[in-house]
Amino acid sequence: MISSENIIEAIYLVASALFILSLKWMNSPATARRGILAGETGMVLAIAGTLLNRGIVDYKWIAIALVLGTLIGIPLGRVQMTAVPQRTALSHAFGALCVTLVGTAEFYLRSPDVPRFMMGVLAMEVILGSLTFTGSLMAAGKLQEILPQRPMTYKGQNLVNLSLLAISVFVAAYLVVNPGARGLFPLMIGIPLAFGVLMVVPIGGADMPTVISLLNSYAGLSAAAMGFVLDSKLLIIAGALDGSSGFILSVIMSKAMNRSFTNVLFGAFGQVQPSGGAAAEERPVRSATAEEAAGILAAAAKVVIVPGYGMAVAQAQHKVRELYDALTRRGVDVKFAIHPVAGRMPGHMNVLLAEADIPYDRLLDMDEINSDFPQTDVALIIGANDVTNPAARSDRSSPIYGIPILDVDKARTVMVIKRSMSPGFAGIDNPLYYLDKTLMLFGDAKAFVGNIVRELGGAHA
Amino acid sequence: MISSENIIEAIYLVASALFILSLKWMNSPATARRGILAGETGMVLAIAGTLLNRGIVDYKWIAIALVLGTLIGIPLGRVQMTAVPQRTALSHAFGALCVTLVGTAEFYLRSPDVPRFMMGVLAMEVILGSLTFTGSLMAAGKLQEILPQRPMTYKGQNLVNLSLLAISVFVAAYLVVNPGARGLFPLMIGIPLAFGVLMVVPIGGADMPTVISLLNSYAGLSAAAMGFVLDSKLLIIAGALDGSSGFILSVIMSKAMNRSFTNVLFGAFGQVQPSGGAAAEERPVRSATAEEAAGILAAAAKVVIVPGYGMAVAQAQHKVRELYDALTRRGVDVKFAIHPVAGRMPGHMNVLLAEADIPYDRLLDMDEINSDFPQTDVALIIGANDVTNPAARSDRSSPIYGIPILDVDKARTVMVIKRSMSPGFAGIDNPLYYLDKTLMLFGDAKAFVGNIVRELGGAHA
Amino acid sequence: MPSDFISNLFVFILAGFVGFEVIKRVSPLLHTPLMSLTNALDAIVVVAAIIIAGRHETTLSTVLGVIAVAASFSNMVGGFLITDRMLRMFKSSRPGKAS
Amino acid sequence: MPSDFISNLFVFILAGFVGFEVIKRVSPLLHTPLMSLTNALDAIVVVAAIIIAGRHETTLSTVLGVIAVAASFSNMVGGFLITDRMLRMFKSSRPGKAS
Ligand SMILES: NC(=O)c1ccc[n+]([C@@H]2O[C@H](COP(=O)([O-])OP(=O)(O)OC[C@H]3O[C@@H](n4cnc5c(N)ncnc54)[C@H](OP(=O)(O)O)[C@@H]3O)[C@@H](O)[C@H]2O)c1
Ligand SMILES: NC(=O)c1ccc[n+]([C@@H]2O[C@H](COP(=O)([O-])OP(=O)(O)OC[C@H]3O[C@@H](n4cnc5c(N)ncnc54)[C@H](OP(=O)(O)O)[C@@H]3O)[C@@H](O)[C@H]2O)c1
Repeated sequence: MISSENIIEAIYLVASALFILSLKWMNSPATARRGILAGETGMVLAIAGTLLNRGIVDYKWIAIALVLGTLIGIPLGRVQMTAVPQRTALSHAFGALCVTLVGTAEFYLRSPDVPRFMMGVLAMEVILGSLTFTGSLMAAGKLQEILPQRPMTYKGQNLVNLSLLAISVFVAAYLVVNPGARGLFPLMIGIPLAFGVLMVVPIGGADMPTVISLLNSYAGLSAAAMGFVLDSKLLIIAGALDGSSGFILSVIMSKAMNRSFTNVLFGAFGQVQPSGGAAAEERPVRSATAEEAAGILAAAAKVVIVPGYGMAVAQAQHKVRELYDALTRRGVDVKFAIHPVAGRMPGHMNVLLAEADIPYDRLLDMDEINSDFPQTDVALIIGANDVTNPAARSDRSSPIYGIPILDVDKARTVMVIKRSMSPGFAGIDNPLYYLDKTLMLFGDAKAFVGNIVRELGGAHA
Repeated sequence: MISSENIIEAIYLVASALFILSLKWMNSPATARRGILAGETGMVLAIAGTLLNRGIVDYKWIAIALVLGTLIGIPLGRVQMTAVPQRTALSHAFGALCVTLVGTAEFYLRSPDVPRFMMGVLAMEVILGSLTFTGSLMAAGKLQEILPQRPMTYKGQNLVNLSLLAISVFVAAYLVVNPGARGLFPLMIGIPLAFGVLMVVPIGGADMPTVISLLNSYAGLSAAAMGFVLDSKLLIIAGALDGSSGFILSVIMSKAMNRSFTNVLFGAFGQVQPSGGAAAEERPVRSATAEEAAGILAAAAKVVIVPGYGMAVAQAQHKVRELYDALTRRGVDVKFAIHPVAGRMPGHMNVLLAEADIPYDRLLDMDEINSDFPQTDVALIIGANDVTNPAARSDRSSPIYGIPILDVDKARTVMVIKRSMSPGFAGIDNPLYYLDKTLMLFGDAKAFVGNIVRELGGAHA
Repeated sequence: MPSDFISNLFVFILAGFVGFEVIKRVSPLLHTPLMSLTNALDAIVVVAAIIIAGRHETTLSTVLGVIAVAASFSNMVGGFLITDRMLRMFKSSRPGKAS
Repeated sequence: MPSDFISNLFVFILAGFVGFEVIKRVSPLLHTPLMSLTNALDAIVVVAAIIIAGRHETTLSTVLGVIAVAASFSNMVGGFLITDRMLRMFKSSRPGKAS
């Protein structure tokens, strides 16, 4: 009465439910660990269930592959927190690779007698899979700075890309009509592979996070497509969850950067940089030394630290932790203001500060903290720039006009740690630096914060 | 290639999505109207799709039934707002009736060759359906006060009920083993019908709302079960949505009343009433006339009105609206404090006040308003009792100890409109009435509020 | 256990999740309309009744079917009507005059 | 269009709804761990790869299958590892000493 297929399906059902719970429990740090556990359990169940499949004749190769996977996986699980964006991109590449290979195998096993409809879905699966594969690799390369960060553009670029996509779709259509044409299949993989590369080439390195999330949802979609081909609800559900996650994150990011997807994908935003950089130097700014800064901080009652991308690249989070300790020991109330797109990926600052053991209840969202700035003595900005740019509120001409920012300029004193006057990701000048209340602290974030800590006599590292 | 079954299924898919959106849009009054529209569209699509079904040979009877349904439905859509609880109960009864009848028809059409498994689900469908049918009718009767409100209990009652349920399950099991036994099927309907009645008999009228929501989720479950029998995803989804809605509402209610389901179902809570009532009379209370009350209100800057069940039974909402206008015209800031279980069903007060055209942004949840009471000059309680009972905070022995209440006693002056010293739903005395800051305004809510309005010279009705 | 049962179970579980997530977030302000809206949606059982009534196989099944259609359809009409009535009452801005 | 396609479409749509409702409510604090967790979950495609690798039908299919299994499984291992690492960092109460 109860066949082994049914048992496997039932196991898959439980696994799917666990995956959903796993994401559900990510809604607060308190339950997040449980979330991982649920995810892991679901995964183990799913794999165990699969191994029951009667079709499997030979476990040797599977075992080898699993060992191999583990060997690759462990280092990927041990990377630096600052390398998380490229790691994520890489793992999308792997996922997409798997989907593409499975799709290819399925095709060659079944063709010529592949039902039209299934062939359509299969085509979608491999096209999405292969363009995600190369696209993610490119993204990873740019983030790891193996590849040039700056966008490479040429005339008619979008035309070329879109026509490539069109061709592969055309090939797919042809294969749907006569699935016997095995010879064409490689084309349907090759062209999207090329498209994936060309798609990412014109996109600036700093836009990669948005691209990654977009690719994340593609990966999810291709997995779901595979689910349709193999009639596996488990894959469909996992794919849909993954797809929506990627989509939501990219929406959040582009909103906070007020950019549209098309703008991210075809915009080649990075170019603006130089112009903004040039305009900067002229006007006068007040700068200060670590000693002066330490004095001001020690005298303050309420300090809000605003970390940004600079803190990440300088790996300054541990020094910041020491600063936090030193000030708290002197009875200063220290909070951290986290802008949704500070750094280069969603939640970037939170992980880094958490890594340095700063309790997360000290990290406040933009909406929570903005009302506090007027009562704040010192806003200490560490390697942040765009997310503190008042032009976003006032200057209609600014490319970041309208994005919600941290109102640091409302604080009594503003101190900015950065190496130069050069602009941030958006490539525009920051009026904040020319206010009378603003003190520029020029230097590398890690070094400079270290000095401040020493001045405060709080170094214990 | 695309069969009509597939088209129908596709239509059902769209309908299901629309149902989900419909509930989603209920999360705020701004989108709620759109929610209804989505629901209606989904319903029309689903019915239209069904009429495409090839199995249908004769539309005459369907047409007649639809007309009939409309004729019954319209009056059910026009009932008084105060009659909503019993209307809801009635409609659960109708839904359950439909499910039961369909299940019965299915059985007699298919038996003896009903697959075991399906027979099991079918049994569940019919049992849930029939007990929900009679249970809901009883509930409606009690709420409409056709039937005696007070719980009827006798020794070993629960034993009788549970054994009835056990028998019907046993019959079901027997039918699963040999589905040929058509003779037994009526038993499997009759016994749950009886159970439904007996289940509700011992439950006090005021507990009905919780029971209704519980029956709501039963109705949903039986619909879902029917979906399994007929392999209709549409029914499964609608059933699951309905089921979870009923479940969540009943949880909210029992939480706010700190009762457990078992307590509601077997507790026969209502009995406590008399005792509490008796204890009340002795201690002295300060009472006041409409004239005095009007004076105090006119002098106040901030007034919070706390409506309760009494306002509902007195139909006082329109007078309250006039009071609100009169005070606002005199520059008094008037808010309404809505306790989650004020009245006799979730959101009861909100609909009544909305009916009287009071803007909903003046209606504040318990959590929002409780912090305001210390700055409130007058808390005017209109026919509310338990939800204002300070004993819930202090007196461990009280049956309502621990339920969250409105902290009216924190206001400078408290005025309570009720007809007597007799207790509310929970049947317990309310220490609030004996405070020095408390003025009792004895009388019917509608009449008394009317007098106050007249005193304020603000009557325009 | 027919295999389509499991796929239906998938649907049931997922719909359950959706239900909880969505309903949990319905504003308490609207709990009464929510109740009547779910009544209306529950009336979807009418589709099953319609088929029974329309197939016209035995007199019994037809009679049962017709009653079932009438019962559930009345739910639908009534449910949507009253929900709509309630929601039309909810006004945000300061309204003109009492109804 | 195979009829099981539609039932899969039901599952897809529902899962999409669940995904949106659930992910929308993930605390921004945890967006980075969320990304790596979804990476790990996406590795579920391994189940399909395992079957290809295990069926051992053609050399091609087996080779592709093995690579596919290795690729996705590494995602799973890596994804869970790093998510766990990140989450272990998040501490609420005032912690003892810097790591
Ligand atoms: N978080 C996301 O998901 C995401 C995704 C894509 C894009 N973005 C974009 O990234 C930007 C993030 O804003 P942000 O304020 O965090 O960063 P930012 O605007 O990019 O500014 C970073 C600043 O840090 C300084 N800096 C760099 N290295 C440093 C070092 N070693 N020591 C000290 N300072 C250093 C740089 O100035 P110097 O060169 O003078 O030192 C630069 O002005 C936003 O424009 C956002 O739209 C965010
Ligand atoms: N909302 C729900 O979902 C729900 C569901 C089930 C149970 N309940 C329970 O119902 C209770 C609701 O609390 P509540 O404070 O709103 O009501 P309550 O505690 O039941 O008290 C209502 C009060 O109104 C007075 N009253 C009755 N008719 C009146 C009239 N015509 N004019 C003036 N006053 C009148 C009564 O006192 P007099 O007789 O002296 O006038 C009574 O004390 C809670 O115990 C709750 O647990 C609520």
